[in-house]
Amino acid sequence: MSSVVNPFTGRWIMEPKTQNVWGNQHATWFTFMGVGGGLFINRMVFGIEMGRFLGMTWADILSLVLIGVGGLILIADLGKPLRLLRSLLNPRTSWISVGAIADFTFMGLAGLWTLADFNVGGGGLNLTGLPWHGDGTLGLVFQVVAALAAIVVITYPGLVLASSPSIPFWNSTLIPMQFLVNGFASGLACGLIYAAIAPSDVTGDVLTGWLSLTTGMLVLSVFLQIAHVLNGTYTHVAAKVAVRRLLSGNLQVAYLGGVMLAGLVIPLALITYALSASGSNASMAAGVAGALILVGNWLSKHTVIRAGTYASLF
Amino acid sequence: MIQCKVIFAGLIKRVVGTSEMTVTLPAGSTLGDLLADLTARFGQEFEDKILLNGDLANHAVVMIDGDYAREVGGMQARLDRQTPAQVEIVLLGPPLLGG
Amino acid sequence: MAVALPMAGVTEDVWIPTACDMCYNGCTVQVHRVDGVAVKIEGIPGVGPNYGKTCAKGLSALMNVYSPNRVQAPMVRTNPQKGVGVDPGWKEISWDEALDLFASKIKAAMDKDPRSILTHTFDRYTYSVAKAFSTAVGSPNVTMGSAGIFCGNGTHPVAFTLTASNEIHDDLKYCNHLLMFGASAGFVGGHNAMGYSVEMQDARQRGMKLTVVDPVLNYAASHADEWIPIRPGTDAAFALAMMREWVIVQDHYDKTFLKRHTNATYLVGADGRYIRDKATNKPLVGIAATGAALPFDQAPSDEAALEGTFTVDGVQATPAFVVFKKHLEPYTAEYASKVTSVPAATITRVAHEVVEAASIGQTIQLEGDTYPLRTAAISWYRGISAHRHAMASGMLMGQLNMLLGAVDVPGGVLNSSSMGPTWRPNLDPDGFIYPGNPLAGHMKPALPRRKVSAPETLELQELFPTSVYARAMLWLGLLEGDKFGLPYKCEVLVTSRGNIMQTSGDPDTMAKAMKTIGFIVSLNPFEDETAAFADLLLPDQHSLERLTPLVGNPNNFTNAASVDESGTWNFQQPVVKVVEKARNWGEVLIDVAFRAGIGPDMNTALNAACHITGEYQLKRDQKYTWEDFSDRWTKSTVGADHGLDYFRKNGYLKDEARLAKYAYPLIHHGGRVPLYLEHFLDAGVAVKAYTDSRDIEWDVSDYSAVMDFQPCLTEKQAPAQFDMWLVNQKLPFMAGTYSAENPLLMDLAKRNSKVFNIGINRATAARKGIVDGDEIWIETPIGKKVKGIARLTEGIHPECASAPGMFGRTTAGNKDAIGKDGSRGVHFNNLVQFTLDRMDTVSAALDSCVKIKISKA
Amino acid sequence: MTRWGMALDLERCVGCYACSMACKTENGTPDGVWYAPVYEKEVGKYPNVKRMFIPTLCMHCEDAPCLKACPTKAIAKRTDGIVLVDQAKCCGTRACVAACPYGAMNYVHEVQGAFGGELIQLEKQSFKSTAGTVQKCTFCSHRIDAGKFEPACVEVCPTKARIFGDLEDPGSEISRVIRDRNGSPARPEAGTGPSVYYLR
Repeated sequence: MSSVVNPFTGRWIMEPKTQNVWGNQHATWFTFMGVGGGLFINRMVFGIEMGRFLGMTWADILSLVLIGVGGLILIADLGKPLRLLRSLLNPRTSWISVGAIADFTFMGLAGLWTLADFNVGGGGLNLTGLPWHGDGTLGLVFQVVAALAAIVVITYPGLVLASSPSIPFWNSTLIPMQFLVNGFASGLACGLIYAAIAPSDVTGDVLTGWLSLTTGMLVLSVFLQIAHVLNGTYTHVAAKVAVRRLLSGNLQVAYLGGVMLAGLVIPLALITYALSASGSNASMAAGVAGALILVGNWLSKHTVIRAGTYASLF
Repeated sequence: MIQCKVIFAGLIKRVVGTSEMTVTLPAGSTLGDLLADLTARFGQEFEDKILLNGDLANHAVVMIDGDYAREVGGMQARLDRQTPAQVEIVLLGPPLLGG
Repeated sequence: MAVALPMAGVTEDVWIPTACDMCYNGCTVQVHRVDGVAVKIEGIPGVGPNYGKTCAKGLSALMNVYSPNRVQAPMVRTNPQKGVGVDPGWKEISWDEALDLFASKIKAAMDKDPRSILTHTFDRYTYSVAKAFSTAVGSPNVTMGSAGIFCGNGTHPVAFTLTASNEIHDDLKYCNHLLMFGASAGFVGGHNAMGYSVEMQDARQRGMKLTVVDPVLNYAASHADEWIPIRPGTDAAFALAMMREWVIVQDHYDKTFLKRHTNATYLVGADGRYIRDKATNKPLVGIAATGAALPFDQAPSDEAALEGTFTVDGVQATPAFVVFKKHLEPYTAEYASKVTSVPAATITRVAHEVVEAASIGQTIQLEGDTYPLRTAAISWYRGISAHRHAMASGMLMGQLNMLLGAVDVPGGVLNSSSMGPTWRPNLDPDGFIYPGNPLAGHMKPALPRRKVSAPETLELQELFPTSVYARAMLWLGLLEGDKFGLPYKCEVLVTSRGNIMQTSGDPDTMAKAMKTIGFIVSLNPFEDETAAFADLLLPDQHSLERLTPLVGNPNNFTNAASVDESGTWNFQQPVVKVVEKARNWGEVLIDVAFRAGIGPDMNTALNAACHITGEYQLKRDQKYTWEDFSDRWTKSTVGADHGLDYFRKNGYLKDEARLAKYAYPLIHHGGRVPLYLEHFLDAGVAVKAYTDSRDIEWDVSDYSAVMDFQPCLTEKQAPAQFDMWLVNQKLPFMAGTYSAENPLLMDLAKRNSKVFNIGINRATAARKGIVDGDEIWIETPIGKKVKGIARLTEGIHPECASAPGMFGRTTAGNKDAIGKDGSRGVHFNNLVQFTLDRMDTVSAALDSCVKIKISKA
Repeated sequence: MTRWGMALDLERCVGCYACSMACKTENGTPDGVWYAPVYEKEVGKYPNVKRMFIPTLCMHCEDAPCLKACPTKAIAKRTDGIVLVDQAKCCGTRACVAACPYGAMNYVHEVQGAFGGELIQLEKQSFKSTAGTVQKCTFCSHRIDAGKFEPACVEVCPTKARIFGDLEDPGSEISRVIRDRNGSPARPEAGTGPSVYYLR
């Protein structure tokens, strides 16, 4: 990173300026938090457990790991990492503050709830006796609050972008909605990958259920991407610059090739094929689709960040 | 009679070949008379360098007893304010200034 | 020292008044020093000449004084081989060793021929010490260096012609329409940059119309009411066409001014010379009513004829104006349009607008006197001056103002240094004005007429009787002096505060000239291109480390203030000591003079050069400290109670307010200015006689009484594929090469998109398939080829490309300033052909018309 | 109450960078940090073209997006409208840099001197920077608090293109000049309520 970051003062020409404040680390922790949040909620709502390990579902473990690692990347990227806790102080107006609180809440509650499933078995350590284990009233409370926190964790990075009056292409509610949809889609994608890894564990109609759910998410995601691009084209000249970079500029391959084609269209095709196919073909197709969805999710964060363009003052 | 101690500095030294000499002039002589006497001794080149159209050239600086000849009468400046009168004749390099 | 440096640990917080010299305007500033460290520079509110305003250069000067790249100690060269970019192999020595070596070289040169010693500085304030040093050693060779290669040749001689002072500026208080050729005065550039910028903006807000004629949309043009792009080197054609519109087409010009204040009415014969009265030898004028001819000072001016023919003792004669008017005939707007690329309609319209705005015939009452009021003026500077026919272009600019009568009157162009008791110019026998102010006698006016003689100076000054200097000829004197009859070779060059290698013409030619010099001493804060040719490099003090008396002086052009303002005396005092061994170069020269045994002559020369009189004069047999000398010089000039102690406490001294009669002296001195340059004729004959006697090819065609337009030689000789001109323009935040040592100014240059690249018209670039940011080759007909970076713009003439500032450095203290691939700009001067046929043999300007061919690299 | 503001006269600014440099030396900013840049924009087609010089700085917005985006409350608005960053609280998320529509926020990852490498004595004494935090124009609050009611950039401008004063005092020069020349802020659609107005 250069010694000073101010996207405006590179060339003192009055022109739309490309943002260089956030880069791929942000794309990465945005994605990790989205997928992590999606996994937890999908496990809770659709029971996508992806198998168990020491009593805990893989979905819960992965969700905690992903959001944890995402948080570490975020912290490492801070100018003053040791002042991390100060970032909880301004939830009233700062989405990062809200997100930080949600991160800690989720890690706390989801962590405790998952621990309550911990059972080595055979007389080893068994924490299932904890009062908030499983779906007891306390257990449900922990899960619901953790789930709400997870939704915030998935969405707040998008809200941070959307709250910038400076970058017209970011300043749209479509971005947080994209983050939310991508979060769920990615959660499901993990399920599909699991179905490919352990086909026996995922019966035909369960897989069909997941596939149709994913289809819904992908269609919604396609719609949101197109809406965002169209919105960008007609609202502000700086947004038009961003869109031009996505469609025909330096981000064309990553956006059209990565986000739209690899991340959405091909998975949709594979899923449609998987719905009609059966057995190992279906689960294999589903698995590939899932992997592509995850890649597409990272690329959508990467391209939206890179495309961010400040409006020129005159 | 008036005694004048004449000191030469700068480019004029090459013409007169010395840096100092004493000249005696009739009473009531002016700077003009002194310069005419020096021209007689050192030739037309002396006058060409010091005078322009009968007056002191821009870059010829003549000082009489510490005062600028131009400010104490120019060619008609008197030489009897102090005995002996000290006359310094300095020919400056070309005056160049500015961009 | 005035404000003593604090001991360590003593908390200190002081503001110290001094004068800046990041360019040569000498603004008054104050430096904030906290615990011995200078941390900020500001102007002093309301104090001239900059009225509290300081430019980016002045504000950032601390980065020069504190630069770790400064020369730290005296160094002697060990590598005898010299060349651009060749490492001198510096070896550190002590000051005593260095000065003894220096003095020995001076003594040896004086024994051989004292004229072989050349002293150079562009340090306007300590300049008199350099002049005294050269006088003391007995050499006529003292120069301001390359300044004058481009800038003043078409300005200073014209300023003397119009106002008997070496500089002119426009009266922004009353002017309603300013037509500016090739300059950005009033936009933080040029003389009295800051003070004049304040006045310019007030005038613009008052509604003064500004029209700028320049190939580039420079800083003035971008704020003008109208920018008129013009092909380089053709301003003269534009001016001639305007004059034809006034005199022949509209018959609208100031006849009264011509009759009273010019030689338009002087009768001239067939040979173009004045017809003189037998008895008084005064030029005669013709009286229309009676047909009689009388000496100009015995005829009532208003009755003298501008037209008609007269016979004097059987000889046919006409007023000079008839010759002047006739020579305008071919310069139709159509002809000028073809030459300048400016539409004919624009030329005629601008001519009409300006003469209307001049309100010829109007008067104004000021301080009890009635002055002519001419509310339009034409101003110009380096843009028209850096050309093969600089004198002609400059004179035509002056003549535009004469035809409007806008000379030294409210609203017109004004003198810059007539102040105080000696403001009134003298009149020469033919009635023409010449400087009356001894302090302004620092340049040579063309009148009273000067004789041509065998050159004694390296700059061949004696062959330029109508120019104020001949600095551009330095290289010719060094390389071919013998051909011109110069009886000596240059043995020693003493150079300080001026980078002649980089600011002259083509460095390869200058390198050859520098290598003819026996011994070069560079007194320099940084090792620049000139220091790289030195045999002895001595660390010079920065302006914030040194004591310099009398930086600002009201009689100087950088103090050109309008009416009721006043000039300001200021000085430099030491604020910090950064390089322990650095010394003030003026003090070093005095030291060397004493070591070389010419101390007494040095003191006498200092008295003469610095105009020190009476009790303050330096006694011949004493050695004075720099401080004592400075105090005497200050008191002798400003008064007994305004010595160094006064300035240390107050920092500056506001001079008396400028009276209307000082600002507008025309009606008070009643002298005349030559519209018809009769004195040029004899000057040309004399120069030709000398050059013929030495069979030197020397073009004297420009020594004519009326000025014509001629295209630059470059235009005629360049093959077709060299289809573009390269032009250079200045920047408000960079000056010379010194500011490239300043990382903050370099940072500004990098962020400003129009500095380290080549500006090309967008349409022209499209035709050549060049895109913004492309690396391009720039080639000249004489084989120079350099790389640059293209930057497309609408703000330049389609046939031009711009290489701004003074960049493309090869040697510098700040290594970041050196960039071969064009990333640190292209060195414009490097592409200028530096040969005799490209020089104006009347004003000694070097033609900066450069034809180029650009292509994708 | 007082609300400090500035009017920038685009007809008077000649792009000389005096303000940019005065600000940099007044506030001792590290290499690469310019609180008061001056941008350039070419307007029009040859030969009817103009070079427009646009000075900018922190607009000290009424509804400051940087203040809202900052998670650590390191950014606060004084009662006189000046928005300040407390480098002791900033944890360096750079949300403010992204949120500011005017490019006024500078994130200093490393504090470097103008000569590269180690800081020189002058810089050691005058720099007021903490690596890993952001810093920005303060309307020279230290000068205002010391009774000099004119930021360094305003005082130095040679063409009087910068006017500073109290926006809430209808009689002040700045209020008058904004009214007379119907001054308007840059990017009004960003809705941040800037205290800086442009006179076109």
